[in-house]
Amino acid sequence: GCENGGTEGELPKEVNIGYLRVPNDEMVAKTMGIYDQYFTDQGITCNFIIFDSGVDANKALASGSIDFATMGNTNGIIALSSGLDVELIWIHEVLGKIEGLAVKNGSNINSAENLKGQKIATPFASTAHYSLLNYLKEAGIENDVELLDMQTQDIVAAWERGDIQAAYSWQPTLGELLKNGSMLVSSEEMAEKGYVTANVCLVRKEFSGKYPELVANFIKCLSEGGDTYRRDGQQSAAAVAKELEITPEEALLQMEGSLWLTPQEALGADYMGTTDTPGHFSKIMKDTADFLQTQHSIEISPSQEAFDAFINPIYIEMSLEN
Amino acid sequence: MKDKNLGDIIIEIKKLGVDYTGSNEPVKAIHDINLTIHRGDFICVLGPSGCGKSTLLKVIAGFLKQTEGTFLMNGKEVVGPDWNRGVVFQSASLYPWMSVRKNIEFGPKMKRLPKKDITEIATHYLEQVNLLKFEDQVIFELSGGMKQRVALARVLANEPEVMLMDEPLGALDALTRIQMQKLIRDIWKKNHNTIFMITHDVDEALSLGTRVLVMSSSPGTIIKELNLDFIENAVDSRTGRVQINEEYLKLKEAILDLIDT
Amino acid sequence: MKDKNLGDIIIEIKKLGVDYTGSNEPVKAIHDINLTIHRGDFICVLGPSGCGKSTLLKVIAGFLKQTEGTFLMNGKEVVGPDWNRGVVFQSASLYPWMSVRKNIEFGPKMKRLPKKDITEIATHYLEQVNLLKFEDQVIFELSGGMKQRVALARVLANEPEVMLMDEPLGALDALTRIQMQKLIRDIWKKNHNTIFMITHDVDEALSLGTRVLVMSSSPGTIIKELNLDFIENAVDSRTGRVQINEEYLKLKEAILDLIDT
Amino acid sequence: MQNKKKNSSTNRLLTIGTWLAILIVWFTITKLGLVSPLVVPSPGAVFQTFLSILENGYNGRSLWAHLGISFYRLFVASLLAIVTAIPLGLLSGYFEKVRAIVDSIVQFYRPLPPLAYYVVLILWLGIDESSKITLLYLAAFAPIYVACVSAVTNINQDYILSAKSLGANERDVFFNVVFPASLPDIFTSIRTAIGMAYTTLVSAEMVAASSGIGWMVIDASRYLKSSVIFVGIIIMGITGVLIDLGLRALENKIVYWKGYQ
Amino acid sequence: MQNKKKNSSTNRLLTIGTWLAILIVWFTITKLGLVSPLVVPSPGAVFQTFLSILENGYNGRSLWAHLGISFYRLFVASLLAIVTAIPLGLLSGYFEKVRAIVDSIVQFYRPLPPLAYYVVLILWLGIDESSKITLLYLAAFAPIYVACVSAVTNINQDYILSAKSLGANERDVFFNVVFPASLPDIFTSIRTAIGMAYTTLVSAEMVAASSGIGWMVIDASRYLKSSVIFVGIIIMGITGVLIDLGLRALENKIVYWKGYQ
Ligand SMILES: Nc1ncnc2c1ncn2[C@@H]1O[C@H](COP(=O)(O)OP(=O)(O)OP(=O)(O)O)[C@@H](O)[C@H]1O
Ligand SMILES: Nc1ncnc2c1ncn2[C@@H]1O[C@H](COP(=O)(O)OP(=O)(O)OP(=O)(O)O)[C@@H](O)[C@H]1O
Ligand SMILES: [Mg+2]
Ligand SMILES: [Mg+2]
Repeated sequence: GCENGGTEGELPKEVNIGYLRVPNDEMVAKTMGIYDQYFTDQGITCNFIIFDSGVDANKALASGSIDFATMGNTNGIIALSSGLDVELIWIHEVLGKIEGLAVKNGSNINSAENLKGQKIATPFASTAHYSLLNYLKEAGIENDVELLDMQTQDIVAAWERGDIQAAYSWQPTLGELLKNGSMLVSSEEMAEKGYVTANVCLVRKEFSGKYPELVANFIKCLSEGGDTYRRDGQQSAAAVAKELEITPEEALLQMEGSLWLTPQEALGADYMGTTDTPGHFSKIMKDTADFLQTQHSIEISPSQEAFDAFINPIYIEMSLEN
Repeated sequence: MKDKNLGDIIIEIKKLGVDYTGSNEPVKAIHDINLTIHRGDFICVLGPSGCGKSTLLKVIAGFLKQTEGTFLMNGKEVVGPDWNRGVVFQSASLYPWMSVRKNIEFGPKMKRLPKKDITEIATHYLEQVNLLKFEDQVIFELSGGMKQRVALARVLANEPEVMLMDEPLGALDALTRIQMQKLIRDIWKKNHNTIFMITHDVDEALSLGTRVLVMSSSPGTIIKELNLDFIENAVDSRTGRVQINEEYLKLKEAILDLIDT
Repeated sequence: MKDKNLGDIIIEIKKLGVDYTGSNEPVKAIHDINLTIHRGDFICVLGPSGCGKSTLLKVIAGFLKQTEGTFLMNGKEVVGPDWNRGVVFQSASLYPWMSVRKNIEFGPKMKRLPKKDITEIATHYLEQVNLLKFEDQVIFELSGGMKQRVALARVLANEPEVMLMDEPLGALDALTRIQMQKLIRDIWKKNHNTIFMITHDVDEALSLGTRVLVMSSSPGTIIKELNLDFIENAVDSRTGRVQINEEYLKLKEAILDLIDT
Repeated sequence: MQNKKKNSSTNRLLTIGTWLAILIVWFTITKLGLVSPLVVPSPGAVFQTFLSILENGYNGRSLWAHLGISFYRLFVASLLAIVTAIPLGLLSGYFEKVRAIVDSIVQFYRPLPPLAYYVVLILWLGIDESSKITLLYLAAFAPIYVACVSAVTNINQDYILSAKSLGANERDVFFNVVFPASLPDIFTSIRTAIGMAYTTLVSAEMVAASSGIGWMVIDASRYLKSSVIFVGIIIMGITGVLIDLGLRALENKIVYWKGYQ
Repeated sequence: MQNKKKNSSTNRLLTIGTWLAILIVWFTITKLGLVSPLVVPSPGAVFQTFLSILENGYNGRSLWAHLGISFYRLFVASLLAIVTAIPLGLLSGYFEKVRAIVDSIVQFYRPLPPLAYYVVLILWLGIDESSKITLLYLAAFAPIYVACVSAVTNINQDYILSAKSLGANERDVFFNVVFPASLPDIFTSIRTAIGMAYTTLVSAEMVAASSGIGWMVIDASRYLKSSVIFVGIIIMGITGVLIDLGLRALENKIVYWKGYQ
């Protein structure tokens, strides 16, 4: 796949890729060996490093430990806002039913109103946190609930014990919650209201500046992963299920819970746009950033121009060129 | 040697022996000890290091159970330490978290005496050991000699039937030692206590004891007993030093020869 | 008292004084000390507790700098401790992580002597203190007397010009003490060492010293010096005990009177 | 001697100099842009952040509220640990049977990383204060318990024996001797224990908290607010040192006899 | 005395009984379904899980590989801490100036929760082994350093003075006296330090790891695999106790003179 074979001496020995344990195009690409044909076969070792969330991935980017990182778009905003030298090159998936606000059976919570006075758990700084805050704000009860900062595994534990009746979380823990609960709202519905959240891919600019072709190849891997899924969902689900230690059925269900983009869709006006005309996703990111700023989560909300520059579709375009 | 009229028998020890069973084979520390202590006796025990002096004292104190023989106090078996037998150790083992007075009041307090009596007793013995001025001092600011005086007063305050002392003056310098000997001698004369004292200083034993026991090691047993009266007669009362005469020197030489073998 | 021919002067001390500046006001520990030490002297220092005996010894050892007066060794100022003046402490302060032999070899090793010489010297002094059989023993298994013998051998092995001892036998029982006195006496007679020894035991000073210094406290200074020869003549060589005679007793009384004020 | 005071002021200057040097290096590398402000924020930025947190709080809570809730957790947990570990530890030390039951359990959980069993605690106790406080409690319990056991087993046996000879029964001995004699060690262990609990604070506040100084650091790290992280760390460092100083002052006051046993 | 042996076997029985009782209670409450298996998995399930992990590993790595990587981290960090903290601590103890520079820095970071500065370490050093090992290293460094400083400052001054009198120069004193004399304390502190590092293991393996016994517990807690959590905790508890036993054996061998200083 790499055209400049003559300059192989300049290629890095290894690339470090931070990923999340979620069933997405990256996971398909990883488990089906698609990276091998673009990287390993060129003598480049791919190191895959699991992160629990974008939080730790951002730290790893800051210290230069990884070159690529997958994270929720809120963490992408944090990266930009805190001055990390990175750019956004891909949208893995637009979050839909994969995330949602679960309420426990028998808690008599059927509407936003009922949430008043409740404890709601969610991992702070996540896309779920963002969606939850907006949901509460829409309902006008943001000051009437107690938010608890918990990691997903702790949410399940607290849920099982009955400490909490509501939590905004994502798969696979969301599935655990829904075993004895129901979904009050999903990120899909929130996205329809304009609060779009997505898992995105960031790359260190130092890396992308040096090896733009490799970045394009990286996107090829991801889009091939997406293609594989679209071609044969069962096969992809079976592949990722093993790594995620869930059943293929569950995997497929979770995969269907979000929207996977093709490169062409990603370059569309609704999402990243092209190098010449920024897409709508930049606006969404800016809105999200403004919201996070009002929450004092970030100190400065970068300008629209900064987001336009941050979201860089050039590598997608490159990946489509040949 | 004098012909003295003996007091009542307080302690009777017969064929007493102690084996220590450590991790290895048992050690026979003392063996075949026979001893009768009368009221008013001032017994000094001499003997080479490791001959079992402390072991014997521990049995009498009730800290250790003999493995053979009998030990009766006032005709009864002893089951453990109690206030009838007060003990003064070489290191004073006073309680550093208590003042001088509190240390002395400890015994009477344990006996649940009325508060008034406790204070009175403590004051009395503080006076006897010349420490009334220092009653509120903390222990660790006292000199070695003062500490031993507190330890002495602490035991005296309990008015035990027998006072047991294990090299009480061993850690003091020569001069303080002579002053302490004088103090003990004066107290003994005044209160008519019964004292069983271990020492390694022959001069000390000779100048204090009414009875001097000499022990030998392996097996640790009493090989000689002397009845003396230097404590009553041959003392230069101004300095508290024993007036040395021919008889004294001969006795001392004899004892040294006895130990030094 | 004997008329003796003096050796060379090793140490000259003139108008020496030491002030301790603690957290409070300065304490005048010793004051106006004048002392000349000749080769072969066996000096014993007596004095009440706290009169500054140890302070004087520390200055001579080089552990402490005098605050007034001069102290010359072989005509030169002393800047700190060195092997010319070996020190024996009351607690032996041997290194527990070394065997008996290694302790004795420490000094020669520090002098970077050849390996062969080190072994020879150690063996020689191990023999002199009768510990050759125990050379591989660890320190903490030794008795108190044995420890002091090792400490002695350790200093002897360095063949210092002067040996300084601060109550070296203070912690030993009466019998071991007499044995150690005999040992020190024998070594002194054989090796012709120069010894400066502090003791609180008048008998010890009288039976060992060729010169006995008596110090008084506040201010700590030398108030009396006696030249003696009991060490050479009046010793019962079999037991190592001093033969007590009239002169001895009179001297002892006089010294006790001198200290006891 | 005379240079003590001068020395200690030079040393103080050295310490101040060290911190100044750290500050200058910090200032310079951030000023020159050698590292990204994300990795090392400038001292100015950190100070600005501190002022802003002081004024506006963090996440809708004042800095004092954050500190307050953290110290509340720390205080309750430490207090619980003190009142349970001391009696249990003393009993374990005094009665072999209690020790046989309790000791192995403590020894088993002691080396466990708190985070390993925190999950279990959350499953058992929920996400409220109780699990946080239990985590801190467990961290603080072990050091105190272990110190109590060793304090009692290492207690000077003469203390106990002399108490018994003075008429104390087992109960008296326990409260009047064993407890006070162990106090110095107990105090040291309380300092260790509070230190351990403090060290565990961030772990405890990592789960289901939205307040506390530890949570502040965790939360700031989520949003990559380096300057807040630095503020948090500096505050924790300073309060940690202050807590220890306070405890040390208390220790000197309460167990003034420490080191004189 | 004679009952010592019998006592210690009763005690062993009591300990075994305690653990049996815990096992029985555990078995009963899970058998009766009193608690959800998520909160407390049954002993059988835990044992099954243990066997399965032993056979199949966890997350594609054998149990030995997980233990291996954890111990590798622990070992490298502890070794680094030992080789840096001992010289620095000894120097700090011996030279006041070094102490003035280093001490306050260590005192500042020592009470900090490791998780608080782990964030900073990751920003500085990345997510590789280096930041994990540094975290463990910092946890292990402080106890050793602090113990070395206090060991040197509490060293028996006579050791140093006598070495100098035997001709040792500063270098000799440092290597031949200060270092060995501090060894017993250093050894105790190494045990504490490794314990501290062990306690920090889970924190270190919490971020960006996919191996290690600590990570296994964290990962299991992420998926609420209670039985794996229990297996992990039990393994960590047992290895923690084993490590300490091993170190203790080593200690008895190397610093055999411990307690005899
Ligand atoms: N707890 C013990 N276990 C085993 N053996 C012991 C114990 N205590 C003492 N011994 C041994 O018993 C013997 C007598 O010891 P004891 O302490 O009674 O002698 P001592 O005459 O008091 O000696 P010293 O004059 O040195 O105080 C010694 O051989 C000693 O080693
Ligand atoms: N380091 C010190 N700082 C302050 N004062 C000291 C110090 N060492 C000793 N002193 C004081 O100096 C005086 C002389 O002490 P020194 O130890 O020399 O007496 P000593 O004759 O050896 O006593 P002892 O017979 O008890 O050993 C005493 O008053 C003592 O309190
Ligand atoms: Mg004894
Ligand atoms: Mg002295």
